[in-house]
Order: sequence, then structure tokens, then C-alpha cells
Amino acid sequence: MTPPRCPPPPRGGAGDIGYYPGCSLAGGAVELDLSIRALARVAGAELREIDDWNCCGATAAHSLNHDLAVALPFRALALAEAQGLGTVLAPCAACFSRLKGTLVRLGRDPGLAERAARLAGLPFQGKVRVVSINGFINGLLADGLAGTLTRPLPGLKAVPYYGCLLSRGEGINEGEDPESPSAMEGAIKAAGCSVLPWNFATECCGGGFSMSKTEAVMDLGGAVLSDAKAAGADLVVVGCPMCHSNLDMRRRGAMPVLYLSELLGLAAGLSPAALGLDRHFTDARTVCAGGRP
Amino acid sequence: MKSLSADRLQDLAAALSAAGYRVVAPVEADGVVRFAPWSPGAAIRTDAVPVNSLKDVFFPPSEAIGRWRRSGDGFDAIETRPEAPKTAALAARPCDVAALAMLDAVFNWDFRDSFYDARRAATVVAALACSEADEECFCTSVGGRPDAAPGADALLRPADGGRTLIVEPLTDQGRDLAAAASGVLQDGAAAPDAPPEVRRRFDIGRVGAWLAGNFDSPLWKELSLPCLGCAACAYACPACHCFDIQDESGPNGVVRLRNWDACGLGLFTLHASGHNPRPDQASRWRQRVMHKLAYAPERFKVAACTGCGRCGRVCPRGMSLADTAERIAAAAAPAAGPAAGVPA
Amino acid sequence: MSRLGVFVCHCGENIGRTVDCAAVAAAAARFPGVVHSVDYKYMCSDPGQSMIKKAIADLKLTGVVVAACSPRMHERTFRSAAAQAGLNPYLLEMANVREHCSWVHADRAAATAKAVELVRLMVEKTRRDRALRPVRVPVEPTAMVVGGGIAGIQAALDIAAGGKKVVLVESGPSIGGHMARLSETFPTLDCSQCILTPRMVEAASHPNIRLMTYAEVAAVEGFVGNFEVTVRRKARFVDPDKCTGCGDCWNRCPQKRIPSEFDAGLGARRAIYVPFPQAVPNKPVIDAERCTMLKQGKCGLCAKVCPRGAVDFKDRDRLEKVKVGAVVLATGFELWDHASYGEYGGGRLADVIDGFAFERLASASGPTGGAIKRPSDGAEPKTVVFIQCCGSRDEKKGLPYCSKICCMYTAKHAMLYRHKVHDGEATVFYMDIRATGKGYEEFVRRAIDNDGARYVRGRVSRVYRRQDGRLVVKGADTLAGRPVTVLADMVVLADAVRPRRGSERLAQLFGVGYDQHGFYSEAHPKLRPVETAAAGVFLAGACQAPKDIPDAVAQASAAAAKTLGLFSQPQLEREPVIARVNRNLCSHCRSCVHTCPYGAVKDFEVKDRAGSVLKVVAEVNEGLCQGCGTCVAVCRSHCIDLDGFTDEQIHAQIAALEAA
Amino acid sequence: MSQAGAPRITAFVCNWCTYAGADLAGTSRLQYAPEVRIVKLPCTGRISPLFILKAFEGGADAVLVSGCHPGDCHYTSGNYHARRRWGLLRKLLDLTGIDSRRLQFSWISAAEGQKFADLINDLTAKVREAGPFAGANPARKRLAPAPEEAQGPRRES
Amino acid sequence: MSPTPSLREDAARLLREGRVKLVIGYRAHAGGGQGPAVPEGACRAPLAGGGGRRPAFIEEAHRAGELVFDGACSQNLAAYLKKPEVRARMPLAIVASEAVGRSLVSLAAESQFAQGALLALAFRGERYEGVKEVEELAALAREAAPEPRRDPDIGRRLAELAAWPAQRRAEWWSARFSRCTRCYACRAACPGCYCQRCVTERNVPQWVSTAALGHGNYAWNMIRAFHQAGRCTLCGACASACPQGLPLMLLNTFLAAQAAEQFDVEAGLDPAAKPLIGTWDPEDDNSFFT
Repeated sequence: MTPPRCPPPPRGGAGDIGYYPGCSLAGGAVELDLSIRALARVAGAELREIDDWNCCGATAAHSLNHDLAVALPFRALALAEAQGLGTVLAPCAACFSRLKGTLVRLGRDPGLAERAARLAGLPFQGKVRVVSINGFINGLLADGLAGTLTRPLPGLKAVPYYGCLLSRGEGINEGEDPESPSAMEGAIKAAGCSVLPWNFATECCGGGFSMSKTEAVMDLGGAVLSDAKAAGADLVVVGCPMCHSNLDMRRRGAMPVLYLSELLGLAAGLSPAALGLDRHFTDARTVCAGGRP
Repeated sequence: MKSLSADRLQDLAAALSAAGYRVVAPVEADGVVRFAPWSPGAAIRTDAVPVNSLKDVFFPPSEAIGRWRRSGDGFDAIETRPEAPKTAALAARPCDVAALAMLDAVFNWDFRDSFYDARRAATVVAALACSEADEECFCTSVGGRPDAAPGADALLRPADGGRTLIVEPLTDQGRDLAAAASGVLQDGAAAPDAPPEVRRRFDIGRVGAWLAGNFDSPLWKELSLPCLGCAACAYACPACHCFDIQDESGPNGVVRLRNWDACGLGLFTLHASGHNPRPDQASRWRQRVMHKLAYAPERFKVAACTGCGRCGRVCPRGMSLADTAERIAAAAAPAAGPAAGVPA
Repeated sequence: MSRLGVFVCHCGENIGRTVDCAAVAAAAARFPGVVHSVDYKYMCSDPGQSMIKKAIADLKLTGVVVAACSPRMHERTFRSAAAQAGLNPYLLEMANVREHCSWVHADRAAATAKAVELVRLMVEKTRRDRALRPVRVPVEPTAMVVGGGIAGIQAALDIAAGGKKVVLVESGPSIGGHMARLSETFPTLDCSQCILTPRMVEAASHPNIRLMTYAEVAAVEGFVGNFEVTVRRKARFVDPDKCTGCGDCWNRCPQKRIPSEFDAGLGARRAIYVPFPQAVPNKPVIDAERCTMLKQGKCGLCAKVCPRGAVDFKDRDRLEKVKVGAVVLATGFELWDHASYGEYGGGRLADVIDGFAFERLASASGPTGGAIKRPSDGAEPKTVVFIQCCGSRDEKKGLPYCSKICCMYTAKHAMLYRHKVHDGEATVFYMDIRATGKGYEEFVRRAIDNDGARYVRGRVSRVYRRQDGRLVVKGADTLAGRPVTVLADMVVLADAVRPRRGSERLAQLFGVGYDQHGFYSEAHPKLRPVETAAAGVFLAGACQAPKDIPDAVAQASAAAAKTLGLFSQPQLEREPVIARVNRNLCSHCRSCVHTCPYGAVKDFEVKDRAGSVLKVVAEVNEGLCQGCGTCVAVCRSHCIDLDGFTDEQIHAQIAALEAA
Repeated sequence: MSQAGAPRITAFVCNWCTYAGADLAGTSRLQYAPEVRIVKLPCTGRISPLFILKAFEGGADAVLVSGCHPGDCHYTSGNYHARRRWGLLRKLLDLTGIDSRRLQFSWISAAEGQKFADLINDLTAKVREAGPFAGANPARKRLAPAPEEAQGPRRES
Repeated sequence: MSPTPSLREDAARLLREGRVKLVIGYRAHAGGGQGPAVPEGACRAPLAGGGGRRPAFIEEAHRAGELVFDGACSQNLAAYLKKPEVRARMPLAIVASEAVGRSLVSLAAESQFAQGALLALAFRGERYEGVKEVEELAALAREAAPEPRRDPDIGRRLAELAAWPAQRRAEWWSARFSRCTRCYACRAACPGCYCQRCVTERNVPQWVSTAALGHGNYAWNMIRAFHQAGRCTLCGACASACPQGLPLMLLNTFLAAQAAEQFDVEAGLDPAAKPLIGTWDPEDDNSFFT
């Protein structure tokens, strides 16, 4: 038996948390950006945007060039490391999947780091941890956020919707069964809502076809929401901008769809506007009212 | 007076080599100064006590002393003679030279050891008087001197503050050596350097007296506790001379080898029955001390320790004969003396 | 001094053509220790052997080297000749100058020179041979069978029929194993219990078989022929000698809702119970975890109603030592837990069941009396989906191997379902159909062609429960190349077959190897499929690999045959190639203990006469040692040696090759 | 005893696989170079590093170690134990001057008579090409018991 | 603060309470000078000179004051566990530098002392860590050396050797081994060389010639190094004990690196470790077999 030789992983919470907004948070998912930052402020966590960050390469890069697809997130992570950031939060599920997946691939292929460093023009020692919106919020809750949720929403019945990017892919969601994830449940309950069992937590929202084959999205997203409805849910909680736009925009009016950060923000007493809830296509006022009409 | 510039020892070696001598001298390899065959270009180190002693020149760690060829179920002996080329041993320390008395005695007291004697006869010893003594040196406690080498054929005496070596032939062979090297020797006066002070001293008489009555002293156990039972001290010692005889056989014949052996090793006195009359390290260390300071003086009228201090330098645990002798001398201090005695 | 004889064989022309045998004999005559050296046309012939025997007797030879063919050919022949002449057979060695010399070299001079050296090697070895005696170990002619399923029962019955005693150890309250839970068996669809229960009863009543149910192996000492097995007899709380199995106790027990393990949780049992009505022995045990008397000191109803006073709440586990000469491991299998398959509901959907549950539903003696009813609401499922390879052939989430029996029992299930629910639809998702037994392929075809099971080649990606209670099964039809969705009332998963939990511990106790999944390793995958690396321990049934009933029974009979073979002699005789430790020199570093493939090297306490421990050293158990010599080579102080291949012999052989 | 200049190859083989493989080479009448000398052991697990050192000490130009393929050991794991040993020993010997041309490892089953014959031919050729080992062999015993010149005095002087 | 007072207190306490019969540690050499007058390289005098530390064997609590510990305490005291005189005094406590600690862990793995027979007065660097059981010592060792430690200079020299042709390597080593006198100081100083009868002292058969000649010296140095494979903790005791300054650490480090590289074995960190030679893995390197 040999003892572990790896240094312990850098700890989260110590110092600033690197912030990787990606393109979505400046575009279609402004409310995710707003609510995450607002929630972080409530919790007293310092988010520091990675200086000179670049595209994570989602959607296109990995189908074209594997090394480049790694080199893009590699560069962002290398920058974070150089800027002294031990933990990087990537709120967008696609960004998270690329960044986290890059760490996994680097661990598996010893030659990859060298090739990526050549492409990125930067060295990276691998001393950066990547967290998703769920991991980030669960961390905040564990660090004391739970105690500051002064406006719980007890009348609401929610279903957590994970989609694919937050749960699938080797090493993406450490330790969780990708077929039955549970990372959001604790946070939703912390917001005072009840969590209902349902069947579509990991079914496809049609994300990839959002633009090219909208009718497929309508079918797939519709099936998700009708199962939520059949389960008796008042709202769907998501962590992914693609899921959000497909459920909120493409199926507008069906049911309120909230980011986990928005739900927690409401429970923390933040105003719907501060969280960007007014930017939704589907009216979320019942939610803001804590389930009371 | 013949002398030699201290930095021309290599030239002396070269001259002797040219005159047909095999030259052995302190030379360095891998950071260790050893008494070993000199080859042209090698520096002769007079600033260091070699890790091995002059003994190795006459009595090597291993040598073949007999050979037999197989013949059916029997063997035919092949005459085996010592390899004993004409040799000059340069810059041996007085303490090493002093040990030759012990070796000469033990290899000739009954059986005359032709291998030892042949090399002894073929070797001329040019000693080097010491200019320094370290904390392990104690030659003066066992009857030696750092600046005289009785038994050597010649003495190289530092002079002029170490810049010059005065060459003092002591025997005919020494004079032959000086003659062979006349090309590198110069005439003229030089002021001999004062001998170094050997700071370490104990009263050998008191030690001897204690040994005579303390074979069963508990002190042996205490003194030997740090000893790990290797042969480093014995093999470095200029006077230790124990050996073992081993036959190495193959399908073609047998070679009889004489290998060094040492009383500190656990197998030294192990009987085939499994019984070992010296069952522990205490009895082995006692044997070593007794042999050197009691048995040998008694039997051969020579001490088997010349105070070279090598045992202390090589011991992995820093034990030394001097330490032991000092402890014994202290233990032998008059027990009923005023210091420890009962008040009158 | 050795007095060796060297006999060089010409093997007709086989050796003589390329090797100058007379020259070899002449050269060998000059080797040390050789007093007699001759060559002859055929050493293995009667006159040849007589020559050797005569020389041994006349010349008082202390050893013989026969330079001839491979020892694999005739070593036995020549050694028995030597023995007949009064020479210890292990003092005869062979130099292989045919296969290793005359047949592979053409140059007569080179071949002759080589032959001389080969003889010299063996002369050097033989000079250092010691007379060895075959190791004789007495054999206790009683077998232990561990596991009371069909394999264990079969092995026990066969050994008992051979006239030897058997101890049958079963961890549950009854023998019968999984087979007792089956409704019908493929490919004949005969009733499982109808063919099994007579065997169970026979085992229980056979004079040579002693049943130890509700018992587990706790410790093993000894070796082939001489095992001493410590059996933990778990507390039953019911004295089986007094109990008549009348059933008064379990009918009165107030704990009525304990899920029955036998019925896969579909039925209920009491705290005092027999697992099933045909149990053997048909005597109850008390489940100490569920009994309120044992837990809280309240109730005691069973004791009150027992007419024989058989209930004893003070019963405790007991250890019993059993001496046996051979062991058959038949610990069977269990099913892969599909909780790790989140896509199939992860075990949370009541109507997604495993194969055993379906067996119980289909069994006439099951909780539904043989009616197919879905667990959630007892309704008759009109559509059932069967999913094969749940855990099997799935390196990512499950096990890499094929579980072998699932294709067949799934076909059987589909058939049974259609026989019982005539308007029902049976859909089977499969990867491949593996039906390689006698009548098996025909059986599957019958399920499809006669019974209308719908076979879809493809994997199921998801099973979930709609609000109306029906199950949505989404999968792929890879032959049609399209996704399919089936609305089902019940889903049956063909969970993979895996060894029973704890099988590794038992293997370690007996020194049997096991693979990464926990299946026991046979001694050789082809030629010794029922033996293990531990001499005297044999395998039967699914503990070695997934097996169906006929295969398990066949292997059980094979294990019984091996056991009876072992018991056919009062003593075991083994080649005396045994390692020995020089206790005086052993430093107890335990390298050899770790090294021995057979667990034959153990610690040994050297004691003085007063019994206090002087030191601990390694010691080789002669019964277990197989003579590989691996321990010898890892011993740094070379204080272990191997009879027949001693250090001294090998050293002499290598030294004999020393270049001139 | 071997012809002058012929390489000396000492082979340590297990009884169950390689020895039987060599037998098969014989029964198949496959021809191979005659320089190899087989020392039979029950198992490669029996082979101590000292056997190999001793063979080199005695002047072997090459040493062959051969037994059952991994997984096929008659004793289940002797060859695995041996393999681990050689993984270290061969590196140590290489470091000190006995390189892989001199020390060959092979798995040869009882069915691989052809492989045995080929291996011996290859090894013999390889050793011939590398030349006699005597001069460069650090393990070599240089104590000729009966040196040619030892008939008379060995002293030059 | 100097660790010595608490070390002495603990040693005295263990002796007083009868938990141990003997404490092995270091003391200042009575005549401890400032180093010998012989120049650097004159002679291997690793201990006699320098810091003047000697092993101390303390059996009475009142003598615990003799104990010292500092960076000069470089002797590997674990070697004393093989002396019968010392074993007879178990249970004992031993002052354990990191190197000694690793040796003790390694010896525990090879069952060289019984559970409870040995306590360590453990140091990490020069910081005193208190009285430790072997398990704790192992934890300390793992903590102290999360990465294998290798002397980079030795690595460089090994790389240099590796680049030479085999014959040059053979000549280089033969020249060094030729100086070996077979005094066995290397063996005596090594805690792991605890065989009751060393293989070189077995004479039926004589696998290793006892002659201090080429063949015997090669066989001896090879087998000594090989017997340490996977066991050597690289404490360096053998090399510093060698009067002739043979580069034994080249061999030891080379094999330790091979053990780590090929088999992921690092000695002296796990008291339950199984021996490297004596275990196997189906995935062990098979590439050198044809």
C-alpha cells in the first residue's frame, strides 16, 4: 500500500472566488448573472471576474478539434491560477461542463497539459477547482447562507430540473448518479419550498436544437413541463441557461422556471427586480409571492 | 643530507618505478585516500592518513595460496607461489610501520608464512614522519612516536615547515632506494620540523593491570553495546591479522583462498555444532581489546595496537580502542584512593 | 562418497545417430563420484532395466543417472526399476539427451559434447540427491459441503452415495437455495420445487449426510485430508430435537408484516418462521432482530403455545469444530442490485422488479398463488417489459461479464407470463440472445413464435412512472433504427449474477483464489475446472461462475467424484518435493508467508521446555506445500530449501557449467 | 567442453511449461543451436537471483529465464512472483554492466516448441554478435584454478 | 526551544513507569572535539568526527539527562534492533529521527518486533513530536515525505551511467567494487540487514564468495542491494559506514526508484505493507519477456 502522494485539493472559501461569466451571462441569461452576484453579496462571498477570460468553446470547439477544445478552457483556468484564484465559479452549465471536463481530461492524459499549454501559451499546474451553480450555492448554504434566508417560500412545490450539462460526462458531478442527481434538493428545501418527485429531472430539453429545429424543442420541453405539471409542481428550478431559455422562452406561459440562484435570492429577501425576474418570458409573480396568488 | 621538495613525491615515485620498483603509496580515488599501487600522474597524499594500512601490502584482503586440478575423483596440486614483485612502500606512517613487528611475529613464530615473508622481503618501506595528529591518534600511549619509524628502511622527515622532506635511509634497502632515486634527491641542509603533539593519552600500564583481573567485568557489556559487529575496525587496523581459509571449487579444480577475518564478526568462533564460545558482542569486543593489549604483549612482547586511530575513524558508531582504553584507565583509577575512598 | 552409475541409452538410432553414446559413457566414467558408466541400445527395455537393477545391486550404487529421453517420458519407469533394486527412487535422475539434444542438433561432435555436459549436470545433481519418501497424509474420509443450494445438495448426495460421510453447511434456516424459489425451470418448464424437494428430503434423511443449517464457516485449520473447520451454529431459539414443525408458533406470532426474503419481499413472514412451506428442516427459527421478546422482553407467545416447549429464548451462537478431509464450496450467487441503475428507477419503483420477484409471482406456492399481480396495487399487468443485461456486460456501471442464465430465464418469464395472462403483452429488450444449451435455442424460439413474446434488440434508456401509475419504458430498437416507447404495467429486470456477498472471506479462510468479482478461481480453467489452488477444496455451482441448474449439478457431481477419488485411499501420497525451513536461521521476515500461493507457510512458535516462546519462525505445512519453491527464492538468508531441488544441487549444476 | 568461441548460454526453465516446450521442439525435430544448457526447476518462482549471478560468475555469455505464460503457472502465481523479481534484478544488472543482450526472459508454454527453438537460435545469434562476455563481465570469476601458465612460477621477477 | 528537555522527560517517565526497559538515543561524545585534524576526504569518518554524537543506551531514569538530539544525530539507531542484547531488553524506546522512523516502520512491516515492544521518541526535523507508536510514526513519515525524496545529485550520476555503454559501466563498477574489503560495515549499519545468517555466510552452498576479489565483491554488492529492493528507506547508513566510500547509495536509490516506478512501492511508510518481493500484480511490467 502506498500513501497518497497528491497534495490536498485547494480549499474553496479561502479568499476570492474566480468568476467566469461566459457569453450567456452577458446575453440571454443576464438574470443568472444578476442573481448569482446578488446572492454572493448576501453571503459575503467575493466574486472576482477572471481578467482576460476567453470563450469556453462550448457547442463548437469539441466537435472540431479536441486539443483546441481543451486549450480554450485551459487558458481561462491558467489565467485564474496566475491570478491567484483557487476556485472558479462557472454559473453557466455549458461553461462549467467545459471547464470541469478539461480538468478531468488533464488528469487522464499526462501529455495533454503540455499540448494545451503550447496552444494556450500559458502554463497551468492544475491547482484550480471548478464549481457549478449548484456546488457554489450548496457551499454558500453550508458556510452560513442558510441562516440568512429570512423570507422562505413555504407554499411552493418545486421540481428540480438538471438537464444534461450539470450531471453528465465523466467526472462532472463527483459521486452523484447521473441518472438520479440530487444536488439541488437541499437548496430548494432551504428556500422553504417542498420538492416533488418527478420523472423528467434529467430528460433532454432540446438545448442543442434551440435554433436549428425549434419544433423538436417544443416537443421535448413540453414533455418536461407537462410532467412537472402532472406532478403538481408550481415551478421548475434550473441551473442551466439553455434549459432556462428552452423552458421559459420556447414554452412561455406554461410554468414559472427559476434559476436556483433566483429562488434562493427571493428567500433571502431580495427584490425580484434585483434578481432579474422581470426578464422572464413566463410570469413568475406567483413565485415571488411565495405561492400565494 | 639528502632531501626532496615535498611537492616532488610523485617524481620520487616515478624514479623508483623506473628503477623497477612497484610503488605503493597513499593515493586518492573517489574522495578516499588509500594505500594502493601508484600509477604515473597520481598525487601522493601526505596530508591524510590512508583509510587502509600498510598491512595490505604484505597481507592482502584475499589471496590464492593453493591450487589443485581435478583428476578423476582426486586432485593434482599445482604449485602456487606468492606474487611478490619488488616493491617500494612510500609515505607509510610510523604507526603502520610499528605494526610490522606484530605481523612479522605472528607470521613467523612457528609456521613461516612464505606468502607474507616473500612480500616482506621484496618490499622496501619508506616511512613518513607525521606533521599532524588528529583526535583519534594515540601512538604515544602505546609506545610509539609520530616522528620515528623503527623497522622502516627509510624515513621521510618533514622540514622547513613542510616544504621539504629529509630522506633518512635506515637500512641497506633504504640506501638502495635512496640510490635508485638519487636523480630526484638534492643535497643540502634543511631544518627538521618539530613533531606534532599527540593530545590523546592514557596510561597503558594501568589498562594492562585492569585487564589482567577483569575478564568478567560488566564494563565489557556496556562498552560493547554500541558495537554492530562488523569488521571495519579490524580491516583498517595495521596490526590485525586474522584470516580464514576457503576453498573455491569448480568443475576444473579448486583454489584455496586466504581471506581476512575478524573477531568482531559473529561467525568468527561459531562451531559447526552451533555452539559459539563468544556468543555476544561483549565477549567479541573483549577479545579484540584483550588480544591487542594483553595477549599479544604477553606472547610476542609487542603490542597489537600502535595507536594509529583508524578504528575510531572507520567505526560506523564512533567506537574506538582509545575510548575503551580511556574508560578502562578511568575504571582502574585507584578505587581506594582519597577521591573515592571512605573518609578516614 | 557417491557411487553413481551412468547409463547412456541409444534409443535405437534416435540418440545414437547424432550422439556418440559410447563416448558419452566413457566421459561420464571420469566424472567425480561415477563408478560405473555404460551405454546400451534401449535402456527402457526389460534387459536395459535389468542392467540398471543389477548394477545397483552388484555395485552398491548410491545413485543412478540415465541419459536417455525426457524424464517426462520414462522417469517413472526407471525410478520404479531403481526401487525394485532397493534404491530410493529419488536417487535416480535422467539426463535428457534425446528431446533436448539428439533430436534437435545435427552436428555429431557438438551434440556429443552437449550430451556429455547434460550428463555431467545430472551427475552433479544426483551426487547431492537425498533419499526422499513420498509424503503420506492420513485422510479423514468425511467431506464438508458449504452451501445447501442445488449444487451443494447434489454434491452431498453423490458423496453420500459413494459411502462417505458429508457435513452439509447452509447459512439459511433451510436448504434448497435459489432453486426452491423458482416457479418453473427452463427449457422444460417443469416445476422447480417438484424436482428439488425430493432431493432436499433425501439429503436430510440420508444416513451419511449431516445437515447443519443456519450455520456458517468461522475458521479453517489444517490441509487436504485433515481440515478442521470451525462452524458457527447460529442461535435458532428453537430446539430442533423437540420441535415437530407443527406451525402453532408461527401462526400465533404477532409480527405479521416482515417482508419475506424467500418471496423477494412480495410476501410476509413472522418473526418465528420457516422460510417456505417445504423447508428442510421444516423447523422454525426466530429472527432475533424482529422478535419483540428478544428485543424488548415482551410477548413470548410462541413459547407459550409450543406443545413441546421447544422455544428457548436463551439460545446463543455456538462454535462447533468438524474434522473433514475435503471441502466442496457451493455458495452460489445473488443478483446484482439494480439500485445503481437510476435510469430504471434505481429500485424506487415498486413495479420494476427483479427476476426472483417474478419467479415468486409466477410460483403456485408464491404470495399470489401463481397469479401475476403487480406489486404496487395488485392489478394484473397487461403489458410487461423484460429488460435483459441489467448489470451484465456493462463495464461502465455494472459488470463486464455475461451472466449466462438471463437470456433463458427471461424467455421463460415471457412465456410464463403469456401462459398466465393470455391477453398480456410481453416485450423483451435484449442485446444478444445467448441460448447455447441443449434445447435452449428452441426454447427461446418457442417464446417468440408460439407465445408471442415481442423481442426488441436494444437497450432501455429510461423507465419512469407516469402519474396514472403506468410505467413509461423508453428504449431503442437498434434493428429498426428508431427509438421506441412502451407503456408498461410492470418491468422485470434481468439483474446480473454475482457471487454471494462475503464469498471473499470464505475464500480467504480456505486459501482459495477468487477473481475481481469474487467468483472462486479454479485450479486450471480447462483441465482442472472443479479443483482450486487449495488441495482438497473443490468448487460446485455458481460460486465459480454464473451457471444454470444443469451446469451446476454437473459440476457438483464432478466435485463429488473428485472428493470420492481423494477418499479412495486411506492416505494421500504426494511427491516429496516439499519446502523446509531451517528454524535456527529464520529471521521471521515473513516474505515466504506472503509469497506462498497455497498459504502453506505459517508462523511457528519455538518454545522452550517450560512452554515460553523463544522466537517465532516460518514453518511449511507439508500437506499444503506443492513444491513450487517460490518461498525458497524470496528467502534472503536462504534458510528455506526445497527437497528434490535443493540450493546445493542447483548450485552444483550451475557450477558444473563453469567455463574452463 | 563446448567448441572454442561458442557462446555459453545457461537456461533456467520451469518443469511444466518451458521444459515441456523444449521437449516438443525435440519431438518435432526442430533444429537449434547447441550452446544452451538447461537447468530444470519446478517453477520460475524457484529461481533465486543468485542462480543468475552464479551463472555469470561461472562465465556464461548469456542467461535465459523461461517459464509458463502469465496466468498459466502450474503453481498459480510462481511466475508472477518471478517476473517482479526480474523486473528489478535485470535493471540492477544492467546498471552494473550486464545488459539485456546477456539476460533474456521469455514465456514459453508446453505447446511452443517452435518458439523455444526460435528463441535459442535468436539468442545464440545475438550473443555471437555481442561477442564473448569474458572481458566485460563484472561478475566473472577470474581465479583460474589451473591456469595454463601456472605450470611454473607465476612471478615475473 | 530545544527539544531536549521534553525528550529527556519522556524518556525518564517511560523508564520510571516501567513502560520500557531501555531507551536508545544519542549522547554527546565525552571527548567530543571539533572534528578531526585530517582534511576532508582523507578518510571516511562520518561519526567519529563532526558533531561528536554517540549512541546512548539508557536503562535508568536518572540517566535520561544524557540524551541529546540535533542535526548531528545521523546514526540509524534502528540497526540496534537486530542485536540480541538489545532485543532482550524489549520493550524499549528509541529516539527516532525521520530516517530512523521510516526504518522502524519498515521493520514493523517485516514483523521484526512485537506490537507494543517498541515506542519511538519521534522527531520531525529537529522538532520533537513526543512518544509515538509505530502507526503514528508511519503517519508522521507520510506527512513528512508526501513525495518520495531522492538525492538529485544521485539522479544525475545515474543518468550519466545510463548513457554509457554496458562495458564502461561494468568497468566503472568493477573498479569501485575492487576496493571492497568485505568488512560488512554496510550490512552492520543497515537496520534492514537483520538476517540471522547472511546469505554470504552460507557455505553449503557458497553462493557468494567471501573472498574480497572481483567475483565475490560483485555478487555481494549485487545481492545486498537486491535484498533491499522495495525495503530500503534510503537512510544512507550503509554508504556512510563504508570505510572505502563505495557509492552504495547509487545502487539503493536506483532500486528504490525502480520499486516506485514499476510497482508504486515506497518503503517505510506503512507498517502493514506487504513485501515487494513476495507479492505480485497481474499488471506488473511484462514488456521484457518475449
